[in-house]
Amino acid sequence: MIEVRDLRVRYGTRVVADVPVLDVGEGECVAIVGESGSGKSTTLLSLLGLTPDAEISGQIRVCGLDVRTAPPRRLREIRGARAALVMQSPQAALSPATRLGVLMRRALRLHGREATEQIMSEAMEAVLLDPALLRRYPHEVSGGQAQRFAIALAIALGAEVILADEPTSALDVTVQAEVVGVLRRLRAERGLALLLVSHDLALVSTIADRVLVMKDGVVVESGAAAEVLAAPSHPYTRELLEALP
Amino acid sequence: MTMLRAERVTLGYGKRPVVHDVSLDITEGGVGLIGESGSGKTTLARAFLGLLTPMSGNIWYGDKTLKKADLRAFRKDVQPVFQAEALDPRMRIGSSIAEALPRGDRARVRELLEQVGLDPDLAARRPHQLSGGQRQRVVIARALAVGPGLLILDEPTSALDVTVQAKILDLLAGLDTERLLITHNLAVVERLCRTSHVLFAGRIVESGPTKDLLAKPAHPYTKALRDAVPKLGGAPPEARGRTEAVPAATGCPYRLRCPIAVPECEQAPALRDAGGGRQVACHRAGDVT
Amino acid sequence: MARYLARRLGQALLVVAGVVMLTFAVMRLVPGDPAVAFAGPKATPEQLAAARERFGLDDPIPLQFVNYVRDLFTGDWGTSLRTRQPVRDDLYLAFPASLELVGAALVIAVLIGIPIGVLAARYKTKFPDFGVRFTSMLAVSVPVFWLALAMQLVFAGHLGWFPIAGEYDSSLDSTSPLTLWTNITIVDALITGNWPIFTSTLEHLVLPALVVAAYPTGMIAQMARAALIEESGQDHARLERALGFGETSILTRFALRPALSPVLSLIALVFAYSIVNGFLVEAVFNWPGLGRYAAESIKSLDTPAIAGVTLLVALVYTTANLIVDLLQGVVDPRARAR
Amino acid sequence: MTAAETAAGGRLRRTLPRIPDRFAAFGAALIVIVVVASILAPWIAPYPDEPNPLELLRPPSAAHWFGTDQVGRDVLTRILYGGRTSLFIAVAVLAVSAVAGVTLGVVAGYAGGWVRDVIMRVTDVFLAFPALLLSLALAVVLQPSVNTVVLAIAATWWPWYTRLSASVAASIATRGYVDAARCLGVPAPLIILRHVLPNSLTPVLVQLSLDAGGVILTAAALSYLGLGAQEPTAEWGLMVQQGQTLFTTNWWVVTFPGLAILVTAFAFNVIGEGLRNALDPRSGGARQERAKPTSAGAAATMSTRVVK
Repeated sequence: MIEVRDLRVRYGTRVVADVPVLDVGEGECVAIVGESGSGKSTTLLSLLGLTPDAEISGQIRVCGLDVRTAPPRRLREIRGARAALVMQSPQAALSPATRLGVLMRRALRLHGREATEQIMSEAMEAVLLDPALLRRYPHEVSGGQAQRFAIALAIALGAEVILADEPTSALDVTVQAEVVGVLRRLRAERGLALLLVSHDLALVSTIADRVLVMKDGVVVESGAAAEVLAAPSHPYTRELLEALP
Repeated sequence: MTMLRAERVTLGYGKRPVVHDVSLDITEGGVGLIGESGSGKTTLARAFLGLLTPMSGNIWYGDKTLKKADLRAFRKDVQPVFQAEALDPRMRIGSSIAEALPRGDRARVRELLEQVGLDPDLAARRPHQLSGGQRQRVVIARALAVGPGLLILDEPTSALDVTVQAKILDLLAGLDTERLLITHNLAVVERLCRTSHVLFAGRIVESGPTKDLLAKPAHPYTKALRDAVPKLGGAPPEARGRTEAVPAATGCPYRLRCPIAVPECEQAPALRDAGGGRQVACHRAGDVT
Repeated sequence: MARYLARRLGQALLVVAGVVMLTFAVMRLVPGDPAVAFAGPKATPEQLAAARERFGLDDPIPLQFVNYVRDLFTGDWGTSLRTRQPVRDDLYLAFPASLELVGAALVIAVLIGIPIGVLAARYKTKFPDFGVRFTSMLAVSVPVFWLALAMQLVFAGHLGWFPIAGEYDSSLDSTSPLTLWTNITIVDALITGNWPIFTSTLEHLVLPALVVAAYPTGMIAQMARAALIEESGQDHARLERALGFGETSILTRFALRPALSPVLSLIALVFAYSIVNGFLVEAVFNWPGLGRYAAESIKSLDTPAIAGVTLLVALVYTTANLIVDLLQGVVDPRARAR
Repeated sequence: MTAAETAAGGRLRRTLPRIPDRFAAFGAALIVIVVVASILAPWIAPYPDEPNPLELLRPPSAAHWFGTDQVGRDVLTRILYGGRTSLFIAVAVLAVSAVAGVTLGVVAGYAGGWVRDVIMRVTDVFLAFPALLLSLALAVVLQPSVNTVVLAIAATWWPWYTRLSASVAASIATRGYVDAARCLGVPAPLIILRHVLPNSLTPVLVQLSLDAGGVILTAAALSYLGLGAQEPTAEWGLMVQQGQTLFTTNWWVVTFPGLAILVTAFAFNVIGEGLRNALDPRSGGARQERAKPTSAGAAATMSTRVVK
């Protein structure tokens, strides 16, 4: 699904992210954990070519397409339809003057898909949202609902992998459980792969199969979630675990 | 011991009440005010600081209400520790701290910086030149400058990375002042507050000793709050689809989300004693498994 | 939304009241005795007294103000000292011509300004962007009266493409007289299908409208560009890219509508400024609008006329602001929630 | 972690070397030329600013680069002296407007409630009042002169600064550091002076540079209408007015003063634009929180730029 080799993301002279290996197999959940400024979000965004001002070296293959060399048109074909993005601030990620249903319909039509009421309602119900919300504007729904709508977009377009950049850190704890619960259910029912970026080690431990720990742009440790969190080999990972209240 | 108490306080901006008929004592050993966004916890904090006059009810400082109390003494005794934007971006942190001191003497500023574990030479820096953790320490230093008896902390660590947060909590635990801690983070409350009150849609739904409250929650909302926090290696959270319902305007505000709601919940439950210093506002408090 | 608009209407009325007071005060400050101005310098004391009596100039100031306000409501905006006509009638004739000029200028400004703003935002930092920024910067920096003279000299004088001055060829009044509906010549000609007058007015309108349009076009282009660039820098643009949308469709289908709300509020502000700019252009192109009427009133210290023009422009500005507030709700749903 | 994360992101953007905006640099160079030339006018002017019957209406030549006017004065010399008048007017108007406007605005923004409403309604009245007409009326009342122009334009310009600084001050009044100062018992006037004012200056500074061009245009318009500078003072607007009847035969008498106004206004506008991008209000504290719809934020900065 996602294969990354020797990825290096540079802004000017500063290397913001250096990831030797990152693989996300079918239906697998890989988490990138780290604190602010660790380069985890930049890594995720670079996989979909959403870091235009950065120089990127190394090899990135998403859904069989080499992101760095593919022509823009081919790249746009897989964005949303094969690999979907879920962002950190739910409301801000939705155009303020466009109703949710209109955005979904436009996205479906863009990828040559039918945009029927039925398909859209199904996507909404898959994320436990009332299809009536499709007529609302983003500022008329709550943070948790907006975030789940972003996931519904991915479902409607039939994405195989979701790249989630701190999907729940802007949400209240109770709402966070709701969003993560939806992601977990979709993975179980539809074999959806998930690349999750988060600073919350506890959250990651409940959902991730494999984990990468990043500090100041460098991957300090990676491996199966159970092992890394139970017996961390790198001191920074230990420090992260001990700091959990 | 700083005597600060809210007595049946209703608060709001303009005519819209956000906090409804809340009574709360600042007792020994730290008081936690737990609530999610929109629960009114920051509004309550601002009322305790005298920044917001109640629409009805009173904030008592000692034996006088804040309106009549000697504000100079109050200002020296109660100080805030805010989260975001608590430092003037243009002022050097040394002068931000000095603002609290009568003649702004340099030595006291350096002393305060050391007390919060910062290198005194940082006094000349401006806030954007410091890390999140350092900025928060400066805010604490400024609050300590007037020698307060009570600190009112509003989400003091939620903007910080986990490792930095742990150190700030150690610093706060070491201070010998009383504290009213406002946060959504249960772990922080457990660490620093002996008693806690859970706030939902501007009403106290449960209060009592923090340890008991979290071990055996009596109110369904407290239980939902506790269970939603992911535990290392714990069970993955379940999605139930009712979490987003808007608080009910009549009756128990939580009833539209509550898994054990019954018709009786349409009458607002009063906050009544549940023994062991516990209070809860729920018709079915006993059945919360 | 309704409650918000009611409050805005209340504020607007307060503003109009304030303007009335300010106009009254300023009128009283203008030196020279209105009676002399009306009765003429050689008038006899009795005529002067009669004039004073007629205008109530001897009453205490507050009474004069009350009378002034009462007259305003009854449509009696005083009599022009210069034209001897009721100010209301003069304004009734002059205002439509100014509206015609400024209206045309704004139509040009919106039709040119917004598209080139979008173009500049789409090709940010590339040549079209620099071109648009440079020309719109020039457009807002050019002195209107000078531009009017230059355009008149070049396009009307030397090249003869357009008539030098006037609203339309006056000989047409006899050959195909115009029936008046809105009193705006070009509109009436269009409605009644009076093509000779319509084409003649259009020809006369081109140059002055382009001159008045310079400033608003530059402002709207800059605002549209800035608002679009800001809106397309938002998080939602990143999600739209991640959904596979291209830059152009992000700009036009997602960023444009929210970006229009600041452009709209700018149009109201620029509309008022253009009326005043129009005054200067009317003088150069001898356009029978408010500008010419105001300029002559000021030269001859015709205070009732000056007050009338001031009130009218202030009313137009306040109304324009209200209309924009209404349109904000249409453009940006968040404004509706306010 | 979100605030820390975005703060780090924010710092990342700021540390990126800001591509030197050639546009703004070009504008700055122009302004330096205009200012220096105007200040040094008496020393570098080729001729004294006096009529010369022998040299009536000479076209531009080696002797008179910009030709001479209908009373034989060298047009280039008058443009240099005219520069002084225009710059004086611009600086004076902006100083008076900014001081009056910002003081009222900051008090209104911080105080809020009815104080703010009263001040803002009065401001709205002056904003609704057609600037040119108020200027004309004042110019008529106080006998036309350069000082009258300054007063007349300032009387209609201060409201923009009141409206801008009120909105900025209102947002700063909600910041944590203002609440903290209140909790320290710092009296309101001191809070305004020490916290609210300094943080409100960036957007006002940007506005000042953007408005300089506008003031010059309005001053020239007033003089063109004969209500500003009077003969024999050298003023660009007046020069255009005096030369307009000769436009068809002696084009230079009108063209060069017009160009001088255009170049100066253009330069100020370009600098203002560059300053606005560099001192992006977001970093200046006026629009830090993302909650407010930012395109409206652009409106707040941009719409107040509209020149009266």
